[in-house]
Amino acid sequence: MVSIHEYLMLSAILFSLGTVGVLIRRNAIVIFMCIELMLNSVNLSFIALSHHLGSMDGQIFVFFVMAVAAAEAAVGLALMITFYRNRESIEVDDINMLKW
Amino acid sequence: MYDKLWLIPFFPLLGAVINGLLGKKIKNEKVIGAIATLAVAASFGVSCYYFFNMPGANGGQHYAENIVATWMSVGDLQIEWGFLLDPLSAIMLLVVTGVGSLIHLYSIGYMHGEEGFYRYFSYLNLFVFSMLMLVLGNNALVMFVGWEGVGLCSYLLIGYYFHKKSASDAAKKAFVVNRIGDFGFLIGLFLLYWSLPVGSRSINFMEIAQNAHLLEAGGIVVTVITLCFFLGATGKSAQIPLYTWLPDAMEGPTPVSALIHAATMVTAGVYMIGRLNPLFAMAPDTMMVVAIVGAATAIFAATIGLAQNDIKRVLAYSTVSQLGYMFLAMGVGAFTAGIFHLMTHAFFKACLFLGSGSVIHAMHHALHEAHSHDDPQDMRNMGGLFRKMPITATTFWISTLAIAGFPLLSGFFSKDEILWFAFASPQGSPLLWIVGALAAGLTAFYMFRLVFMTFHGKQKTTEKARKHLHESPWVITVPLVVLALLALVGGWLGVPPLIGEIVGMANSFEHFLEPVFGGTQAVAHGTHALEWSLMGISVGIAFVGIFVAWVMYIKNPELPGKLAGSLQGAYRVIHNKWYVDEIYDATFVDATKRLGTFLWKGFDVVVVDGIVNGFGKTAHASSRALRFLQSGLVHNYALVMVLGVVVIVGFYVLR
Amino acid sequence: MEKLFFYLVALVAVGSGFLVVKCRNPVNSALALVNTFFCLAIFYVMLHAPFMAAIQVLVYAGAIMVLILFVIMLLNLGSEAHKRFTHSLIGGSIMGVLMLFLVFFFVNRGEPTGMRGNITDGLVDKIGHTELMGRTLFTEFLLPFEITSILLLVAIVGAVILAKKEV
Amino acid sequence: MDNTLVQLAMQSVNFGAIMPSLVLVCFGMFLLLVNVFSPRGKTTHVAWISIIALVISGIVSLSAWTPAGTPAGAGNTQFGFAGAVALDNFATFFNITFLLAAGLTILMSDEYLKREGYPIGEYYPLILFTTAGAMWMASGIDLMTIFLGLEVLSISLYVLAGFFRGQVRSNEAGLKYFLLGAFSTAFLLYGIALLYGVAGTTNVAEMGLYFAKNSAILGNPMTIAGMLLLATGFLFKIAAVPFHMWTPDVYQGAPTPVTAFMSAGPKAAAFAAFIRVFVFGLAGLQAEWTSLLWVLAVLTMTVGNLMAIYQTNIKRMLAYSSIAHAGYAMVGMVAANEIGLSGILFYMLAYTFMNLGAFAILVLAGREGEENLTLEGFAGFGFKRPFLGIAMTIFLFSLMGIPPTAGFAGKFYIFAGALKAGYVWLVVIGVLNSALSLYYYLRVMVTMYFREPSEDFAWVKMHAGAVVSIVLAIIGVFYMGIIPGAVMEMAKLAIF
Repeated sequence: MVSIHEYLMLSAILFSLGTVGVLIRRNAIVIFMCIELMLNSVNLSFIALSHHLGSMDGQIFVFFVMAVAAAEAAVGLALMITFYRNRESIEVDDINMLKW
Repeated sequence: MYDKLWLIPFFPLLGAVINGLLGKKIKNEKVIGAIATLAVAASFGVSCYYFFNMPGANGGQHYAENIVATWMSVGDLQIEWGFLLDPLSAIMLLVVTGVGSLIHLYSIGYMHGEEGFYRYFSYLNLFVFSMLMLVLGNNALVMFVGWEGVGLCSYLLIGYYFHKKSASDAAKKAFVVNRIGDFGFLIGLFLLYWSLPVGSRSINFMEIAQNAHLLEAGGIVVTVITLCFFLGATGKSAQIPLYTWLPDAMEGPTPVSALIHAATMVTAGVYMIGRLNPLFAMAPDTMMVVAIVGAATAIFAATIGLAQNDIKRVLAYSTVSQLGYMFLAMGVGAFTAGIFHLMTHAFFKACLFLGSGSVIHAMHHALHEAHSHDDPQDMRNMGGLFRKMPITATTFWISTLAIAGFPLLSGFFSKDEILWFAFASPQGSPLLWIVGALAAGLTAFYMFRLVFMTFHGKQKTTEKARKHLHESPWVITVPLVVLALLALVGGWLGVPPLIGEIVGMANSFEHFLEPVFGGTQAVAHGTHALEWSLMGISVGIAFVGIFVAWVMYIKNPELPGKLAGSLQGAYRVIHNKWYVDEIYDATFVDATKRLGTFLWKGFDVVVVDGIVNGFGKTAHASSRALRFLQSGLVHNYALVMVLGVVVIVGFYVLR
Repeated sequence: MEKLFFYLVALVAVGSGFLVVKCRNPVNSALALVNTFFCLAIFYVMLHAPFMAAIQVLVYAGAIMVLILFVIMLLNLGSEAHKRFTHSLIGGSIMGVLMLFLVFFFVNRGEPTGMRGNITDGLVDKIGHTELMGRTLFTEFLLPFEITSILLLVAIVGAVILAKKEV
Repeated sequence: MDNTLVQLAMQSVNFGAIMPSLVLVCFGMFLLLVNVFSPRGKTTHVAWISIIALVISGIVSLSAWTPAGTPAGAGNTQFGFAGAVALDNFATFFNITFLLAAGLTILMSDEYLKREGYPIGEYYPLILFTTAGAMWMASGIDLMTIFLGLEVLSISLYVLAGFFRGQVRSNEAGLKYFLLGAFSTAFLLYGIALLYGVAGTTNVAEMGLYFAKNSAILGNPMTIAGMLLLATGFLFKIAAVPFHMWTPDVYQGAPTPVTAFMSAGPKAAAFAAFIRVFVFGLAGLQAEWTSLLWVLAVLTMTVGNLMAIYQTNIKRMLAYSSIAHAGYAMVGMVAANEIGLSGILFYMLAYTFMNLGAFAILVLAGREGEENLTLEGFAGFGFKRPFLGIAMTIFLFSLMGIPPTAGFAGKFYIFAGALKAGYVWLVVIGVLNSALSLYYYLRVMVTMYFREPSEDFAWVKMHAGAVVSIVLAIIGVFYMGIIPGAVMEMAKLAIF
């Protein structure tokens, strides 16, 4: 039997990996994928906790997180496409017009 | 009967709104001026009515409140839009509306033909409205509304000639310095509210007066609270170290200087201390600070006044100095004397400012006609104007005599009372008296220097310009005459008992204010002989000041210049033996003048301005440094966010 | 046995997660991410949530990742330029390690103590996961479900507005 | 279909509890259809219909108001959807704030969008959806509702921030907002997951009860970590330091009316959810989160004000100033007593008026392509455009917190609450900060009034919509400044 802590640890590792990815990658799409990784690690926590507690709420939450992820993907990718059209790049180093 | 108190501030507000909204359409200067002047005059009328029907005249409560609406309620604290009529506010009302209406009338003539005439009157009415809110407010927050309002109007009016950079800088400086003071006011108010025991917490002035005894007398709490309030007062009333804005404020039109920066707004700090007298009376340490700051400001500003050549700047430093006197009075517990000096000062200083305005007006016109680019405000360009402008000069003379403390004029009574208390009140000390008397002598000197340089001696204007110099129109001279009359006789309201016994007059001013200051007023102890002699000495010092001025600027006008030259070569001084007495006088005076210049250029400009600007620069520099954090790069932002999360979570979880 | 399987899959999940972060070519990152998603789906099955596993594969691996891949192809993104050893690389890694340390700490020390529900593995097997989900979704969480519809509508409208070329 | 299931579902359904947002959503969908059948570039009617929607929603909201003196249980509060939402006074107060923010925004938008060359009708439904999302955040009792409300709000705002798709600046704002917003969502979710783990529920009310019964859980590191991560998510939306970095860039790049809306509506929504979750559900951890917020409030005020000083772009300056204002509002959260919390409600409404008013003037004063929003561009503006100049002065004074304006009353309430709770130093820092803020607000006024006009401002057209919104904002600023009592009473009733 795998304990709840092991799932939570795994989720923590994935979450941290995602965070590192957001911090060190330059490509906006990859950053977005890293955020997706973070969301998924949270999903794993939710479902593990839901199983552990014997309640359905956590799994329902995951259901909604997936919907949110889909919506964010649609809007985020659209934003990246428009940005790409104007700047020919989606490197975050180029998202630097507004500063100071 | 007292439920119409709100009419007093209402009229000027109405005037401001009418002129502000419709002024551009009305265009006719006379109509605009009339609306504004009548609005203030109406307030004056109502104030007079209430003055003659004071509450408690036939016994009973000595104050009346008129609550218009509830403003805010915070827990058990109810704050109202309420007005308070008591002897103190009644006197201030008369001063503000009375002097205010005269200055409005004067402004019609003075501002003739200026661009934005309606705007000027709208601001001026708005100022009177704010000042009346300040004076009439029955609680500290309504007072604060007025407090901020006068600051705003002062800001707008100083910067009236906005195309001059110096004017806009001065306006900004005034506003910023005032806000430092406001900060003190607010903190003081919060602390006061917070330190009163639950159940008696209030910011209503009458309730504060009743509950003040619940604080520990002389304790640290009440000292800190009153010091905070005093900080507020120093900002508004231009005391050390927050005084520098006032001389700069002379960039505004002259009637504004007369109304705001001499007669009314700058006295708000004095009024506020008078309002909170039960608190201040409980904090002897604060009172000492107030007295010392007041005395220091009085002598300090007087010294700087010696070195000024701009006619309005002399008056500005003189105002700072006179305000110092008022604080000195407050600090030694002579509240009545302080308010009395506030009133007489309003008369003669307003008259002086308006007189200088009349001179500047005439000079400006004349120089303009003569196509000269000389500075119309520089006294070195004037001289011998007495014949050209007799009414202005006469009124100016009277007011100058009053401010110099010439016996039996208004300034004499009020200044003398302050000096007597400075010496003989329990909180007073001979040292304070010496400083005060010296400042009085300096005042006499530089004021007469001003009069002599302006109205007497050789005319320094060109022949061409001289032809165009003439007396100002009646709208300008009438207020001058009225104010001069008040400066002449206003002092008799508060005759000290010493003289009152001889002429058979009571000190009606003190009697009138008795209900407000009765419990807290300090009592001066001393023999009649001592009082007579002190009075004699201070008058004597003033006469010395006048005499020296006369010697230097009338009898021997070349002397100062000559001296300046002769000081360079010491041997020439010895050579001209027969001038030795005068030289002695003059070198002494010259040294003092140099001190004045040094203080002005050194302390005033470098230190005080440096500190004020230093804060600004520090903020600016840190802003500049901080903004590089905002690199515009998403991963940096994300890094900061994660750093925040790690620090926050780390702190709480690992703790 | 189950434990061994768990560690095996976990290793794959973390490994492909690492690849997501490391790969210089976005396409490779995306494929690694799909791999992670599959691993997670396996965990969901192990946690008696087969329906979640199904939509994990369908929605995430199927829909969202295809969308991402599609955009990567559309924009014709190549590999990232050779990365300098920048401050953000150091900072990011340090932050990641700190974060991991913290999360480990509070997960290890903390205990999921929430109130227990009445859903057991046996119940899930008897009634069926999908039905249990459906019951909860359409009774207790009806409103969030409805809000989701608005969310998706907003996303569609927004995507269309943003991506449309001419006004 | 199983009959009992339908019955079960119908039992918990209470449309009354979501009526205000339902109205907006229905109108939003209707307007999407209207847009399809409207000729290109014609959007005015869409704007007006959305105003109607807002008004109807406002009426519906107000009908749920429970006046003072109503006996317990007899009020108009509506619960529904198995405890997922509650339309109580708290929600209603915030709903009105959101509706006002949306209304003022829409009023100033129409001509602006045409001027900038993006007369796209979908703008208005998006604003309506955003408002609905904010409403779900304010009335949500379940973290799921709050989370989804937040997402509806955020996703609409990502779109709105990047609405000018041809402008790089707008693209950039949208993309930055999106990346950082999604990133913060991950933290928020992780927090929710942990709290779910320790409480076994996502319902805030149940969570509060559970914590009250088992206070031992409060010391559990997972509880504290969950609480902190959840706070992170809300603080991001509030734009509190150190989660504020996105604010200036996004505010500067987004279309001006959108910036105006962002600074008022979503911020208020985040505060609503923050108060609801923390004061309601996590009351047991109050000592922890007040000490956290104490520090963050000081940082937020100071950093916001300091950074604003150097700015020369007025829009960016107002962005920093909005950070500082969030700091003031957080002071009320630290106090966490009746006056402090109702002070936040009051402040958010006041801020809506004054900030939207100021932005409306920027909308009018700007040139096509968002030019001329620098300080220099405003030289002499006060004389060339007296009405706008005076209005701007009023809003700036309110932002500075000078009586008798709404800004002063709001700050006063919040500081009074903090004083009552004994946070004297926090109040001193707050007052000092508002003295500091004067430095940059004043610069705008000085440029407007004390500089020679370098332009004739001939391009400034007084659009009816924008003028109406300015006038409304002025009325609001003065009403809430001179007689704040009425609004404050409502705010007090709104705090449970």
